[in-house]
Order: sequence, then structure tokens, then C-alpha cells
Amino acid sequence: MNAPYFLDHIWLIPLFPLLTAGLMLLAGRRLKNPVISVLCVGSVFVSFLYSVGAFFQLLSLPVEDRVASKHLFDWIPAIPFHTLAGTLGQFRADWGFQIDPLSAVMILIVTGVGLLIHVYSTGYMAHEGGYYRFFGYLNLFMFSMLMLVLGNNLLVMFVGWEGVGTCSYLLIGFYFRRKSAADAGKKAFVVNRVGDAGFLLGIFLTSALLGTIHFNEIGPALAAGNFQAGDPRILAIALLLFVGATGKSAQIPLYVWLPDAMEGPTPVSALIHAATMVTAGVYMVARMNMIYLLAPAAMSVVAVIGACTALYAASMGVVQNDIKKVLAYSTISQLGYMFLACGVGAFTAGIFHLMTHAFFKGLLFLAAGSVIHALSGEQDMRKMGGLAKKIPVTYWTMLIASLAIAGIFPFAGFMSKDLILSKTYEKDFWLWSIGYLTAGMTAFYMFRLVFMTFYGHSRVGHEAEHHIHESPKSMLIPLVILAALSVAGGWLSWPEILGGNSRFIHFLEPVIAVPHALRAEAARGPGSQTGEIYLMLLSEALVLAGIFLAWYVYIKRRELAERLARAFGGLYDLVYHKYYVDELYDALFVNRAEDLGLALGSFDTNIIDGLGVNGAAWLTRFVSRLSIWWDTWIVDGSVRLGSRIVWVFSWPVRMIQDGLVQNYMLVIVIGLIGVLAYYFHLAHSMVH
Amino acid sequence: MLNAFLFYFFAILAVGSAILMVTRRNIVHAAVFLITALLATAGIFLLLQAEFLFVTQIILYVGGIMVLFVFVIMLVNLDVSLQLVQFSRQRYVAVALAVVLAVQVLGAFWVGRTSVGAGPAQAIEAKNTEAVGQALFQHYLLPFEIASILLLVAMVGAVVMGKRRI
Amino acid sequence: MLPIGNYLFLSFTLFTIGVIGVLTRRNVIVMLMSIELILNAVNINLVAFSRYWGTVDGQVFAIFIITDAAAEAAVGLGIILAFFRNRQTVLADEMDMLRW
Amino acid sequence: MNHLIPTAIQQYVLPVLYGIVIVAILPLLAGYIVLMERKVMADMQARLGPMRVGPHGLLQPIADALKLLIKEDIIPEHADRFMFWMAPVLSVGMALLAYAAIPFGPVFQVADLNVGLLFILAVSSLGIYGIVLGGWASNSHYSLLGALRSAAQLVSYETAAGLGLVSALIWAGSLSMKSIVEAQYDRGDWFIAYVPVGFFIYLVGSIAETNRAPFDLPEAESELVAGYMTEYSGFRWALYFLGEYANMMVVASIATTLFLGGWLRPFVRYHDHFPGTSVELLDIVPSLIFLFAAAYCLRLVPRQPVKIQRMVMAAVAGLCLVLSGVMAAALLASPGVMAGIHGAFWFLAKVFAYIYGFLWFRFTFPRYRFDQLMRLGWRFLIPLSLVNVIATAVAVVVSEEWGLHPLASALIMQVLTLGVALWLAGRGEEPAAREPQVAEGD
Repeated sequence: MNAPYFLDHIWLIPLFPLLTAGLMLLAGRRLKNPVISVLCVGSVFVSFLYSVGAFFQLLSLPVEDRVASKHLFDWIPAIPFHTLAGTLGQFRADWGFQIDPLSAVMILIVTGVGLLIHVYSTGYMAHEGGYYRFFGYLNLFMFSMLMLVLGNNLLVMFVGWEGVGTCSYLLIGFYFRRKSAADAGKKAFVVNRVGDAGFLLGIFLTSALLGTIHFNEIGPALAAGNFQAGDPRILAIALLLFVGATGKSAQIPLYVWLPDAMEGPTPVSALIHAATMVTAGVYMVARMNMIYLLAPAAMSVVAVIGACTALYAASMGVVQNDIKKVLAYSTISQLGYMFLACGVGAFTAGIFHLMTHAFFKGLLFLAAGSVIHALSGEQDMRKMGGLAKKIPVTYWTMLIASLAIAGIFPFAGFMSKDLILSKTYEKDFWLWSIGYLTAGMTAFYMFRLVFMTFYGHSRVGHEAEHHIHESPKSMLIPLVILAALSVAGGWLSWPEILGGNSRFIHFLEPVIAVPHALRAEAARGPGSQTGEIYLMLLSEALVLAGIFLAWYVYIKRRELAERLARAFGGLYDLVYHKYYVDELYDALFVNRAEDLGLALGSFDTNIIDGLGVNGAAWLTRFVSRLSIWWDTWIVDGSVRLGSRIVWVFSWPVRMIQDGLVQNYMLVIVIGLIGVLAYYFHLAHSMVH
Repeated sequence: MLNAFLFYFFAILAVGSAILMVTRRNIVHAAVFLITALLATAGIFLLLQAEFLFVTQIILYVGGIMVLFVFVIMLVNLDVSLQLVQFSRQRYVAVALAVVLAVQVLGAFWVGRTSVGAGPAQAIEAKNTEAVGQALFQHYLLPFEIASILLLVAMVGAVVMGKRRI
Repeated sequence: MLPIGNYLFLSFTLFTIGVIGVLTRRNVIVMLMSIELILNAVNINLVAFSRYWGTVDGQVFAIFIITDAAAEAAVGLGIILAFFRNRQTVLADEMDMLRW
Repeated sequence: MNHLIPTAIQQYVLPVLYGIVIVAILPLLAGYIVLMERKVMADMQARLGPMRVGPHGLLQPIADALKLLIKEDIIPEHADRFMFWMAPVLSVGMALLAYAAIPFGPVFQVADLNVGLLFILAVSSLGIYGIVLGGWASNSHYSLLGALRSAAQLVSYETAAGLGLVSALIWAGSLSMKSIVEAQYDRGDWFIAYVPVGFFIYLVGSIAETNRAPFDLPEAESELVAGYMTEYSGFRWALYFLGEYANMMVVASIATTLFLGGWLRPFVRYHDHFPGTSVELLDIVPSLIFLFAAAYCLRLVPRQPVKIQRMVMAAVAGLCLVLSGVMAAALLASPGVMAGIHGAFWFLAKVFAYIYGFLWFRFTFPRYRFDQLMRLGWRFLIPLSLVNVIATAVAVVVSEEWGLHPLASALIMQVLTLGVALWLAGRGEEPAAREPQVAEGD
């Protein structure tokens, strides 16, 4: 069958960034910066074009078979084996790519936002060392992320999964001369390992149970094995996969690496730790929805953890003073929202929020980066203020993004967040109330950020004050575009209640394997429309309240903030120190690991080295003594005897061949005499 | 008459200075005596009406090669070497062999004594230089070129030898 | 011109002296100079014979010999200099690095 | 003059006579060249120079000679007495010997060898030993260094200078000095017009050969006290000095003979006779010159402070008058005599002009560093002279084969040679004596 061009060539999309990445990391040192920029941004741009083409050609297909896959070559050939279910399965994995509405949306987000952030980076990193290194890693990341979302089986997905983890490690530790950066990179890496372990186990269990890891075969396998909902094995799979998701997407309990990850350059934070990579977990959960739908317990675990993470992270975001840290915690909290959505079965809503979040959170980070750029590296909000006039573009985009994330009505955030909230409300009241509370806190800390940064009188240090400057075009244009997206991005699915037709949701529908029960409910349509309207109004009210509170505390009566902090001193400290979770982990895991290492080390030195190696060495020495004796007296002795004999019998030759030039001349003369003598003899004989 | 006188003068000068050259303990004196011997040889050439060779001998040998010798001598001149033994261990054997060689050559002379005489009195052409030039560049052109290549090689070799770090 | 025997005898004498010098002197420079002496003896021989036959071939050969002498002197002295730089000696029987 | 002097006398007496005259006059000339040098130097440095001994220091050389003669003669300790004695004599003797083949005029020449030029070169190359052995014999580091330097320098520049001469020889087609000059007479132009590059090469080479500034490394007073002459004093030193100036005159004579037309008068082919006579107009110039000199001296006579000096000045004026008279009388004598006397005049005039050039260089150029000297010799002059010889040969062939005018072809080839010279000069810039720079890594 001949698929349309772009659908047949989706495998090219990850290829372009890979090529440039290879070029950069092999020969980038010799290239000039402009060349690097053109190559890397260009490759991402080409990928973006291919993604758009693929997207529209996918749209052109009829709804029911909007899926195209491309099989490049076999990776692991088919291995027949008996599944846990007892059926005869064939394990195989190939380098195959699959595009369906879900991955189409993902590649659009990845390449689109990635392209903007690449452009932004050309301005942001212009004066940094290791320009080629940065873009090499960034393109490598693009490649891995695209592999992750385009892979048609769990193994290829896992390759991308590890790839993005590696790139995240490399880019967090980009300023490897700063110890904190290096440590943060290591932390992210290790924490992700925990999650990846779970993910890997999940993959094993999947293949062991269902005999396949191909997405388009899992559903049929599930049907064939007619597993009932709540099957413990499915539950195990779902939980294990979710462990991986928590690692990658920074959910409780594995969220600790994300705040430290802010050590990396700001574009990296925007692209990897806000827009794309951290959402991989959400994508994975949505991709494996058929599993989760069969494990209600897991669903509820996902929902609860998502909700708790949302609230918990928001609470920490309230007290942070580092502008990027605030955004980091808000990212965690928004991811919590997404998982909440997935947990309540509204995968489409989760993906929708993923997209809008990619827009406005990316925008927030880029704007924050522009602020930091303007303040020549200052990140502490207490040393900012009054920047609204000085850097207007940054200010306006930041404001739009804040409105969007807070969920003010027409903005993108409103659409996705309220969709999630309404879906949650249908499911469970308490989860909804947590989400609701979080929305308020989000509004509060976001506008706390805005007010502390842009309003009030300036608290900027002097020498920084002098060269506050608006960022270059290459950084502003992405800001503007993302601002437009975070305004209009939500309109893709205008809620029905407000007379819209949530097209985006319906576009994603076919990916979700909805069980009969849910499908029936969907047929009945969402709950009472009026209720949904009230929910919206309620959340709007709360959001406005949060904004007002922020204004009251940080603009109207500024001393109030300190007063409050002092009033709730204990609580404040607790939250400010992130609930001492890092310390807890240190006490529980890190130090224990160290103790284990020490114990093993002492075992190594004493038992293995002491007994085994040194004993062997002693033995070897002893034997070598013997062989030395043999060598010197028997072997060498014979050799020396031979040489002595030769020496004795060679003395006549030696007498002649003594490298003294005069003796040679003497020999010459002797030869001359001999010749003359022979000549005389000749003459004599001729005479007679 | 005058010829004979000049010849014997030059010959005695050459032989005497040659002997001195071989026996002197001081290298510089040896070099000077060698120069004298060479000049005497040049005189011999002049007697043989080889003006060009006479001049060449002086310019090349005395003015070039020997200057090189003196130069090197002054570079490597060691006062200690004056105190050392000047003759090698094999000197007696060597002298004996040289005497044997001399006896043989004299024998050769004795054998051929009848055939050597004033020789056919050739009319020597006045323009010696032109004649040499003609012979050199027409009949002996190839050897001439080969000699020039030899000189080039020698020059390269000398430069390489003279480098501080070989 | 005088009988050629005189010239031959002169060149023979110089030749012998040169041979003795080469064979007996320890100083390499003196050895080289003795070699020059030998070459000169040969030159005398050649020139004498060229006069004898009334042709210039002998003189041409003498020129070639002088050329070779120049080359030999250049290279030889270069070697001596290099050697002296490394060994601080110019005595022939101390140049025994080729000895067994 | 062949008709009035028997051939035996011509063959044996005249050469001896000439030799004696040369040996007698040369030291005097050298002394007065020194005086000229000091005067010129004083003039270029806006001083007066020697003024005390004789009017305008005219008797200074004689006084110097006397002083040197009566000075104590020191022989340093551990010096090689024989060599120490022989070296100066050698250098002077060789310099004098060289004059045997120099034609001061059509007849005034000791011996016209048919390898004259080579003979002169050979003998003057022997002068090296005077310096080298003297420097070695005086058993002093300064002297030895000076000797080594001068040996290296002379060997290096002899080649270039000789090749520079060869380019003129190719046009002359002979080695005998006399026939070289006659060749120039036949061609009608001096060879400097044919091979200016060759003349330049020989100029530089001759300056270096005579150890004159800016190539006076062997006696660089700022580095080696006086080079090879450090240990010498008194009469031996005077001999060295004499040798040096005699050498200057030798190279000047060679240059005059090969490039400047020897004894030929300027515009020698330009004939215009006094009406009714065979005397050419331009032949009056010498006597006129001497006449003007006499007049000048006479004008100076009354200004002399002391009586004796006035007398000396007057004597000088008289001498000039006599010389002018001689020149004038030569016009009336037989052509041979006229050519001889005027030839000597012109020859000496050119020689002095050349030597004046030497002095000029000495007072205007700073001294070279030794590695610069070597680089100039080996990397610029010798390649250039080789190219010049080849170019000249090509020019000769072209003018003979295609009938192109010799001067034209010669000048074309000289222009090409100049191009090569420019290229060589540009290429010779990079420092040869420095350490190689450390190649900076990535």
C-alpha cells in the first residue's frame, strides 16, 4: 500500500536532528556559530515541516483508520515463547514508527515548540561557550523525543525515553564547571533511573503477559486474552509503567530532581523540563490507556498522586524566591493536573492540557529567561521589580502566559484546566476540590511572581541596573508567537457549553480505547451543563481571588508578606525547605547507599584483595623466583655458552674488522702491494 | 736551464714541506706546510705550461679547500692534542709497508726507465685556457655534469653534517 | 721540458709521503690532508703526461680530481666537526664506535 | 714605444722597473687613501679632520708611518712566533703580488698573463691566510674569533664576487686584463653598461672581501676589540693596514678593469680633433684638472698660518702644475706615450672614485650582524649572481644568433635579473638565524 508521502516518511522526522546532532558533536568545534545556528535550527525546521505535512495528511484520512506505521527494519527477530497467559506469543521488536492523532499532536508540539526554543537559544546562548555542544545536545534531544513519541512499540519508546533522559542529564550539567549544576545533573539521572527501572519492568511484564509490545497489537492481545477489569497482572503492569511515568514526569515521590534541574540553561528548562520531556510520562500513560482502563485501581492511584502532586508542588511554589524555581514547581503541579486527568479517564483532556501547558509554560520559561538575560544573570525575585516599563515585550508576554496558566477565561489554560476539573468533578468530589484549590494557588503564586518581578519599585543591583536591556529579536519573536498560541491554543477545543465543538478532544478520541461502560456514559454526554457552567464561574472567582490576594500582599501592603511568613514561621520554614524531602531522601536512601558502598569496599579490600589477589600475587612471586633461577642458570647459561664459543672462534675476523679506519687503510695498502706484486709476476712471466 | 732550476726548486720545496707536513706535531703548522706543498705543485704546473690548472690549483686548493681545513682546525684545535702521541700504534708496520710499496714503484720505474725521456716535443698551444675549456665542455661534458652533481651532493651532505642537531 | 721521469719521481715521492702520513698519523685532519697530498701527486702525474702527449686531457682529469678533492674535503670536514661536537676528539683510533 | 726601447729591456728590465715603482708608490698611496678617508669622514660628519701636520694635514700619512715605524713591537706570550711574524708579511705580499697583472695603462703593466684575472683572484684569495694565521698565532680569543669570521666571510663572498666578474668576462671573452679592456674599447661601452647587476654584486662582494664597513665583522671594534689585529702593534700592525688598503686598491683596480673600462678615457669612441692635429679635445681634461688643482692650492697658500706650511702648500701647487704640464706634454708626445700616461691617469682616477664609494658606504651604513651577513651572501648574492651569469650567457647567444644589438639584449636580460633580485630580496626576509617559533596548538 502506498501511504501519502509524509506519512510514509515519518521516519525522516527524527533523522534530521540526529544528523545535525552527530555533526555538531563530531565536528562542531571547527564550525562558526552562524553555521551551527543555520544547521541546527534548519534541521528542526525541516522536521517541523514534515510533521505539519504528516499531520494534515493524517487529517485527510477517514476518521476510523487515522493511523499509519512505517517499519524500517527488524531489531529483535521474532522469538516464540509461552506467555504468562499461557498462549504462544512471539516476542519481536523492530525499528518501526507509528503515527496516529496522539503522536501527531505530540510531534507537532515537540517540533513546533522545539523550533521556537531553538530560535530563542540562538539569541540566548550567543555569548556562551560550547555553543556547538549546546545545540548538539539539543538536537540529540529532539531526536530522542521524536523517537519516543513516534515509536510503534514500547522498546523504541524506551530508547527515546532513555535518550531524552541522557540529554536532560547532559543539558542540566551544561555548565559542568559549576558543581551545583553537575550534581543536579547526576541527581536527575539517578532519580530517573529509579523510574526507568519501573518502566523497564513494566515492559517486561507486558511482553511476558501479552506476548507483544507493539501498541497496535496490545489492544487485540488484551481482547484475545479477555482479561477482566481489575486483573492483578494488568494492575501490576499499569503501576510499574506509572512508576516510570512518575520518574520522568516528576510526580511524587520522584519529583525531587526537577527543581534542581533548573541549574541548566533556561531554554533547556523551557524545552525539556517544561514543554516536552517531562510530559513523556503523561504521553506514555495516555498511550497505554488500554492497559489502565483495565486497571481501575491503578487509575485511582494515578489520579490521587496527580492531585496530591499538584497541590503539594503548588504549595512549595508559593514560597519560592528563585523565579525559575517557582516555574519549576508550577510545572510539577501542572503535570499533576495532567495525571489527574488521566487518572479520571480523561486522557484526551490530559493531552489537551499537555499541549496548552507546553505553550504557556514554555512561554513562561522563555520570558523568565529573557528577564534573567536582561538582569545579566539575576534569578532572585527579591532583587527584581519595576521591570514592566524597561522590558515591555517580555512583560506583556509574561502577563499573557500568567493569565493563561491561571486560567482566566478566554486563554488556553482556562479551556484545558476547566475541562480537567469538570471531568474530575464527574468522577470524584475530593479530587476535584484539591484541583480547585490548586488552581487558586496557581493564580496566587503566578501573580506573586509577576508582581514581584515587574511591579513595585526596582530592587535591582546597581551595575545590573545600568544595562537592563530588552532581549534581541531572535528571543522576542518566539515569545510573541508562543504568547499568541497560549491565547488561542485553547480554542482548538471550545467547550460545547459555550457553543463550541471540542474538536481537539474528538480528534484524539479514536486513540482512546473506551470500555463499554465508559462509552455508554460518553454517549449520555457530559453531566448537567448548568453544573459545568457553575464550576467554571467558581474557578474563575477563585482565580481572581488568588490574583487579588497576590496584589494585596505584594503590591498594596508589601510588609504583609514578611509578617505572614513570621506569623506562620514553622509552617513557612517547612514549606520553604520543601518539606525537608531532600533531607529525608538523603537519610533514607543516599546515606544507606553510601554505607552499603563502604561495606562492599571494605569487603573488597580485605577479603578479595587481601586473601585472593595478594595470595595469588605471593604465589606468583614464588613461582617466578623459581623460573628466574632456571632462566639465569639453565637457559641464559646455555645462550652465554654459545656466545662465548662464537666469540672464541671469531677472533681472526675480529682482528680484521676492528672499526678503526687506519687499519682499513693499512689493508688497502696491503691489497695495493699485492696487486703490484701480481703485476710484476705477470711482467716477469711475459719476459720469459 | 732555468726550467731545470725552477723544477728542482719547486720539487725540493714540495717534498720538504710535505715531509714537514706529515711530521709536524702542531696541526696548523702541518696545514701551512701542506699549503706550501700545494703552491709548489702549482709552480710545477706552471712549468708544465698548464696555466689554467696552476690558477685553479691556487684558487680552489689553496684559496678554498685549505681555508676550509684551517677553519675546521681552528674550530676543533685542542691544546691537549699537542701533548698526545701523534702517531698510531701501527706506525712501524705502516712505514714498513709504505717502504715496500715504494720499492715496488721504484722497480716499476726501473723496468720502464728506457721508455721515459723528453718525450715527443709537442708544439704546446699558446691558449691553454681555451684548450682546457674546449675539452671540458665538449669532449668531457658528461663527466663535467657528473662532477657538478657530485659537488651538489657533497654540499648537501656537508650542510647536513654541519647542522647542530643531526 | 725535462725528462718526464723527474715529474714521475716527484709525484711518486709525494705519494709515498702521503701514504705514510695517512697510515701513521692519529689526527684525522692530518689524515685528510695527507689524502690531499696523494691527490696532488696524482695531479702532477696527470699533468706531466698531458704535457708529454701534448694534449689537455690530463689537465681536465686533474680538474676533476680537484673537484672531487673539494667535495671530499667538504664532507670529511663536516663529519669531523659533527664528530668533534659529540666526542670532543679528532683522533682516529678513538673513533671506534664500530668496534666489535 | 717599441721602436725606441730594445725588446730585451722591454722583456726583463721594464717589468722589474714597474714592480719597483709599484712597491715604492703603493705605501704612499695607501697612506694618502687613509688621509682621504679621514678627510671625507670629517667632511661627512661636519668636522675638519687632520689639519695640523702639514697644510690641511697633507703630511699626516708620513707622520703616521714614522710613528708606527718607531713604536715598540710586542709579541704576546705563548704566541706562535713564526706565524705571528709571517702573517702580516703574507697579507701584504699577496696584495702586492696581485698588482703584477693589473694594467695601469696600455703599457704600464708588469706581466700580461693570459689568465691574468684568475691570477689576481688567486693571489688575493691567498691574502686570507695572512688574516687567519695571524689571528690564530696571536693566541687570543678575540683574534681567533676575528680570524674565523673573516675566513668564513671571505670564502662566502669570494664566490659571489667571482661570479659577478664572470658575467663581465662572458662579454669580454678573455681572461687577460689587457684584452678585457681592449674588448671594452672595441664594444665602445664599458661593461658596467652591459652587466650593472654584475657590477653591483662585485661591489658588495669586494667590500666584504676587504673587510670594510658595513662588513667589517672580523675587526668589529664593538664586538671583538680589533679582531685579528688585536694583538698586533707597531710595524706589523702597519703592515696589516697597508695590506688592507692595498687590497682595496686591488679590488678597485679589478672593478675598474672589468666594469669601468680600465685605462680608457670616457667617451673613448668620441673623436673630434683639434683642427690640423690628431689630438682629441677630451684629452685636455686631465691637464685642465691638474691646472685647476694647482690654482686652488695657490689660492690656499696665503691662508696658511705658518711659513713652513705656506711653503709646503706652494710645493703642492707646483707639483700639480708639473703634472698638468706632463699631461699637456704627453699630448704632443707619440701616441703610445700619450696613451700610457693618460691611461694611468684615468685608471687611477677611476680607482679613487671606486674607493671613494667604499668610504661613502663605510660612513653611511650600520654594521651587519654576522648571521645577516651570511644570509645576504648565501641566500641573496650567490643565487642572484648565478642567475646573472645565466642571463648574460643568454644575452650573448641572443645577440649573436638573432643579430639583436648586444646592449639591448644585455639590458633586457638584466631587467629580468633585477626581477629575480627583487624576488630573492623579498624571499630572504624571513629570519634564518632565529629559533623556530613554537607552533601554538589547538
